[in-house]
Amino acid sequence: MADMAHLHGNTYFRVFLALCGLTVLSVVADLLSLADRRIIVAIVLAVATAKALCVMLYFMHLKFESGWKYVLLAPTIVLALALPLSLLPDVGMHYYPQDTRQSREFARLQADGDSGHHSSEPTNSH
Amino acid sequence: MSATITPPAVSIPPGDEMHAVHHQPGWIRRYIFSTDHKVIGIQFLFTTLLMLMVGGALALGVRWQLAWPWERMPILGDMLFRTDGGQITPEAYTMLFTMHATVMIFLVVIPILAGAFGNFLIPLQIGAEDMAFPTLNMLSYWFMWPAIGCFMLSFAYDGGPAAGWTIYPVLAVLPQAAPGSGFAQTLWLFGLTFVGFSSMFGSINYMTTIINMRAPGMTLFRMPMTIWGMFITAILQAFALPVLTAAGFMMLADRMLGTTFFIPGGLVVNNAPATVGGGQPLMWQHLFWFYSHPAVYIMLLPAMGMVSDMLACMSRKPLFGYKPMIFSMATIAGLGFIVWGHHMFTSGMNPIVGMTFMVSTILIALPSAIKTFNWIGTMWGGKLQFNTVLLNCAAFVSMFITGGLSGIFMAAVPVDVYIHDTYFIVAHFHYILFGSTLFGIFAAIHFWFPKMFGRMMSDRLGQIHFFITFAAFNCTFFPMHLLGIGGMPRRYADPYHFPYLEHLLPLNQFMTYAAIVMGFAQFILLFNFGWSIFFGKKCGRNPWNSNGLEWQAPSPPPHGNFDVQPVVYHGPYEYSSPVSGENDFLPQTEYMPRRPDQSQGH
Amino acid sequence: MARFWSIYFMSWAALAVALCLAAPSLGWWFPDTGEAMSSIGRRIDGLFYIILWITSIVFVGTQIALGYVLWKGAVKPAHEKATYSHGNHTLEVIWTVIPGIVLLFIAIYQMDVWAAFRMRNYAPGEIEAIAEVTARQFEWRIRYPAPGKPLMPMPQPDDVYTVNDLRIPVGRPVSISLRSGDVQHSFFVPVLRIKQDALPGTVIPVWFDALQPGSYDLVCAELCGWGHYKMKARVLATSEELFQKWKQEAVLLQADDGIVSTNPQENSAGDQAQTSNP
Amino acid sequence: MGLPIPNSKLGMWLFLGTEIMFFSAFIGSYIISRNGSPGWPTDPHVTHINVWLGGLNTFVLIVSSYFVVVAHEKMLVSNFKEARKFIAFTLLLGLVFLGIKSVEYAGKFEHEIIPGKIPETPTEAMFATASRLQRVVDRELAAIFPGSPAADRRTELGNRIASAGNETATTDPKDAPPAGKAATVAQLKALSRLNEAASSLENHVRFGLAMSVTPEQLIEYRSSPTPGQFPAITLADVNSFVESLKKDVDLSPILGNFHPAVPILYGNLFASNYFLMTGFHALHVIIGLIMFLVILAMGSKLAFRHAVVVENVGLYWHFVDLVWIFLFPLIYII
Repeated sequence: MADMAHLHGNTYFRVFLALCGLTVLSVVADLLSLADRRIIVAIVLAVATAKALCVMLYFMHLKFESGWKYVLLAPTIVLALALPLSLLPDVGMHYYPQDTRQSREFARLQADGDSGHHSSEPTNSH
Repeated sequence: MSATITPPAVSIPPGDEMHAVHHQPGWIRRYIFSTDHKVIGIQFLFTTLLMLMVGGALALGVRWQLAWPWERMPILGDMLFRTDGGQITPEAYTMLFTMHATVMIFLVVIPILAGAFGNFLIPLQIGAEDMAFPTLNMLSYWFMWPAIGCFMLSFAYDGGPAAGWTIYPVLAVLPQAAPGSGFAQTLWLFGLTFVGFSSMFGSINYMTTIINMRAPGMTLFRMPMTIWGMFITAILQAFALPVLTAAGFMMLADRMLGTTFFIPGGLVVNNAPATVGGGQPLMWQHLFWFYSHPAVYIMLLPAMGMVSDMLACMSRKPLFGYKPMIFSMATIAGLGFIVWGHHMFTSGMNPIVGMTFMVSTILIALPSAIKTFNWIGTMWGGKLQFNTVLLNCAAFVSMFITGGLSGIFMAAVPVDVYIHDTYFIVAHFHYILFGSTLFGIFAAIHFWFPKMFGRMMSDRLGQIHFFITFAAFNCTFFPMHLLGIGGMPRRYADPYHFPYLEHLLPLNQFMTYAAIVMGFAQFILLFNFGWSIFFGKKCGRNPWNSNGLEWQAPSPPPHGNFDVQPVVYHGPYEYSSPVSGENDFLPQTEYMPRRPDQSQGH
Repeated sequence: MARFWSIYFMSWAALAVALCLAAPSLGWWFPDTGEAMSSIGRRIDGLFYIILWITSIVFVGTQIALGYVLWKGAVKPAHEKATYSHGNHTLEVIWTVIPGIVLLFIAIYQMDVWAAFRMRNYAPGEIEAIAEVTARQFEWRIRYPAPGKPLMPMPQPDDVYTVNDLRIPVGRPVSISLRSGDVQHSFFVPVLRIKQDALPGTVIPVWFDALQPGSYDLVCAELCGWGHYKMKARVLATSEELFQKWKQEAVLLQADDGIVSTNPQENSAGDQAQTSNP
Repeated sequence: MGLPIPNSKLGMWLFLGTEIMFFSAFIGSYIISRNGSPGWPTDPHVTHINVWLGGLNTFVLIVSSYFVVVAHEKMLVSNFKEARKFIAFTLLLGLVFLGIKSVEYAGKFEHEIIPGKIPETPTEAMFATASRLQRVVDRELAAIFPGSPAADRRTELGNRIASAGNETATTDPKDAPPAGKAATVAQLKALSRLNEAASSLENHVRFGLAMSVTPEQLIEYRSSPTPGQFPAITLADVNSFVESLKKDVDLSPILGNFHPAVPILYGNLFASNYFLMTGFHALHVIIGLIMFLVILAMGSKLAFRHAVVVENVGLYWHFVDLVWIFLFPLIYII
């Protein structure tokens, strides 16, 4: 606990302000309606990671902990990232074609796409 | 570290004095809702031995159907299937193997290793008074009972859950898919969730205890292999189990709240209206095996650790390659997280991913091989004590070799395409889970029984039990390899109406006879266990002349375990050390003079 | 007693090896003749035997080593102390590297078969599917396109249907579109060494070939409910001509409105295809 | 021997490790399900995802997280009164979070964004609209005739309208139906019209014929259906039919909140993920609030040795915040 003695309310408040600013940033990124959604995705995920780091480093005092934090968190985070990544080739991208109601409906929408039936496409009009 | 510690001037007082700071709680707090790790461990042991009988009985039901299909099953059939005239129906058969696996995995093997031996041994072997969170520890035992309740209650609904222990969707998600996919399956999932909570409490407790509560001088590389096994198991459990719990919640939501995580759209199951869907059944398989493959190691690593300890003690020889053993265990755990896909080679997964899983699966054979060689190296040149403990440990090694080698067939994807879901798989995992783990558990029961109850188990009965079990086990499970090569699929209520499987009937009957013998042989163990609690030969603190810290405590250890805080000076495997003089053992609490030629193990 | 136990351990391993050696002659080996009837199956078998040889050697070696140390322990004089050794670095390296090389060999050696089976040869779409096999509780429904037409994803009016009876031409790779109508099943033809799960919501192309005409058992290998064990079907491999002929007749038979045909050959040819290939 | 941190803190961190895996299973399966479902709904008009409410909730949690660290800081300097104050603030903010969350949930329920009930194709949407309209009629009828069996209420409605023209018939108290919602004759007639419209819509949807097809033609089609005999119904047809009903002065009070169903491709999977993730997060918020309550319940007994308790609860609360920090962009923005 002595490690945290040099943490002042000031630091916490600055972190808090940074978190608020980052939140606003991600909302703004959404409202900007950029042409390429991938950029928005990248921005908001980067913002989320930055916020998470702020919370973990300062609010959760990880900055001031000793080496055990790496032993505990590194495998956890690797696993947490690896889980969706390893499921991606199978569930996220289909090696074998899907044949369900939804996939047929999507194919129909794609075929109708030229005539302007974008009922479930992103419109970015909000 | 050891250089800074000087030998203590204390001697262990004789007798069973209580530790001064621990007052004895009342009877209920002491034996029922106890927070004492030893009582909880013994509670787990009794519960799991009871469940072992239940699981064994279910297995005999499965074996009966395979040997004499559609015939009235005496005793068990009359009890369970009275309405069908004691005959096992196909629905009942699916229930039997589902519940056999469920009981054996979730209520026997995992809790007996982590719950019973983990609880009993961890504080004793690291020199702590108790677990880090005794109340949480108690909860982890008492969360077992709602789980047992849910599992047992599920028998009452439509003949029990019948989607296999892997509960693959869509079969397990849609109630109309099978008679057993109704409320019984929901109860089963609740049971799984409770088991999950129990294991999670346990694993957090074990990790905290092992990290933070070791006795002075007990460095990480002086811990017995049992502790290493338990530690790595706890890590596996802590990081893999939440995924299964999450997936279990998703499936429960699919069943009860109308969500569609695992249900594709447009399926017409049993003439019911087409499913709404949108989800993917393959996702369940991934999430399930993400836990359940590490679970295989959760069911094995503690036994590996305990066998390493017992083999060293019974060979009166230091463990061969202590650090390689630890590293190989850690490698198994690490690789264990990235091999789950080998359960899914035929499931329609991306073949490129299958290739990756194949390589990691083959790699995991390597640390297993290293461990085997080290165990044989431990026995080599040892002064073997041919008692029940050593015999069971040697059986562990022998069966682990067999089970490990048959695993190579499954790791090779093309071969797995043929033997997947055949009896070859059944043979393989019974060689690991029964042959290895259960023989390890038998050994551990005989080895630590004196510490638990202050009395010895009968070695003669133990050897008779081993003799019968070992022979009957191999007669039951070795021919299963041949059934698998013959192309006999798993989970068939009646394989013999396929002409190409007809000739396997006599072989199956032989295996069933062996299984019945094996089942009844367990009564010898239970008798020996029960009888010895009350009438066994009394023993002192260290009947096996073992080095571990647990043997420095009185037998049975009082509340608070040690009469003096033990201080550790060296590793647990200093058997037959030249510095130990007349004795061939050197307890961890005894100072060991350093010799210039010594390089490891202190 | 100690000697008895070490012999006990050695004898189980000896019995296991003996059983494996005797098993093929006792008929407890691969189904039917013991030989795979598809080209990919033969490669799988070859791989199986290589792994069998390697594992047998390791099995015998380690069990002998185990028996040996037990025997040595059993005959050790009572006054002798155990060897004091914490391990041997060189030995550790040896028994890490050698199995490592062997395992690596197995890994690399079998990649090619897997690639041939699922990735490279006749990858999905490369050969035309001859039929769509839909597994459901508890039967296999098979839909063939009309003669001369390709298989369409959706059912066509002139499609030919059979239940539990998949007919394929012999001697050339054929492909089926595997689907499931309800829960997960698995398309398993033991003699052809083919197994593929039918995953609900997915169409999985499976290719295989039959080297000889014959009737091969088709079973379900993934638990699909209480009747899992009775999803009994067959894969009937016939010559190309008989296959085409059967399809022609099946179309006519299916279009038949119940009025007895005047052409006797029309009704009998279907059985002919069946009987000419036992 | 061990780490220089208390057991409880180590245990909490290990627990958080398991929690990370727990949520990464949810979030991971959300990401991959979404990636594996082409045509995932992202239009906020369809999914009724409100980025402002989500952003507000993010802000609320961040403030509460800040208050927890301040509370812990106050604990370390033994200012327990201030610490209690800040914990109470945190508790309050947690409740605000749940309040906003329930507003969002209520919005979803209003539009029937409920897993397993969302139409995914235009046809399904037409059926859903028809059955929603029937349910509105049922609801109104149940309010007016609470005592009658559901099957008889439509007949009752007819009787009531007929008897309303003849006031004397209802004077006999024995014949009077159990008192329900009072309704004027105009309202009753409007309801009757709505009932007919709903049945008509249901029939047209069932046979797939446009609303312009007359009842006689419907019967004709029913006796010998020929494809293309009459124009087919479309979703736009159904929606404009509903709009015309809503314009009816007498019906607008009843149909004020009525929304025709919108097809949402993969809407069920979307709703499943949305409710599961936010639901389990809300559950964690509730557990955190209980922990704060326990600390507050200690009242003046709060002492320096409880600083580690506050720190642990704080760690848990920050984790809850962390999960939301990732859920917010993943659900609301992307």
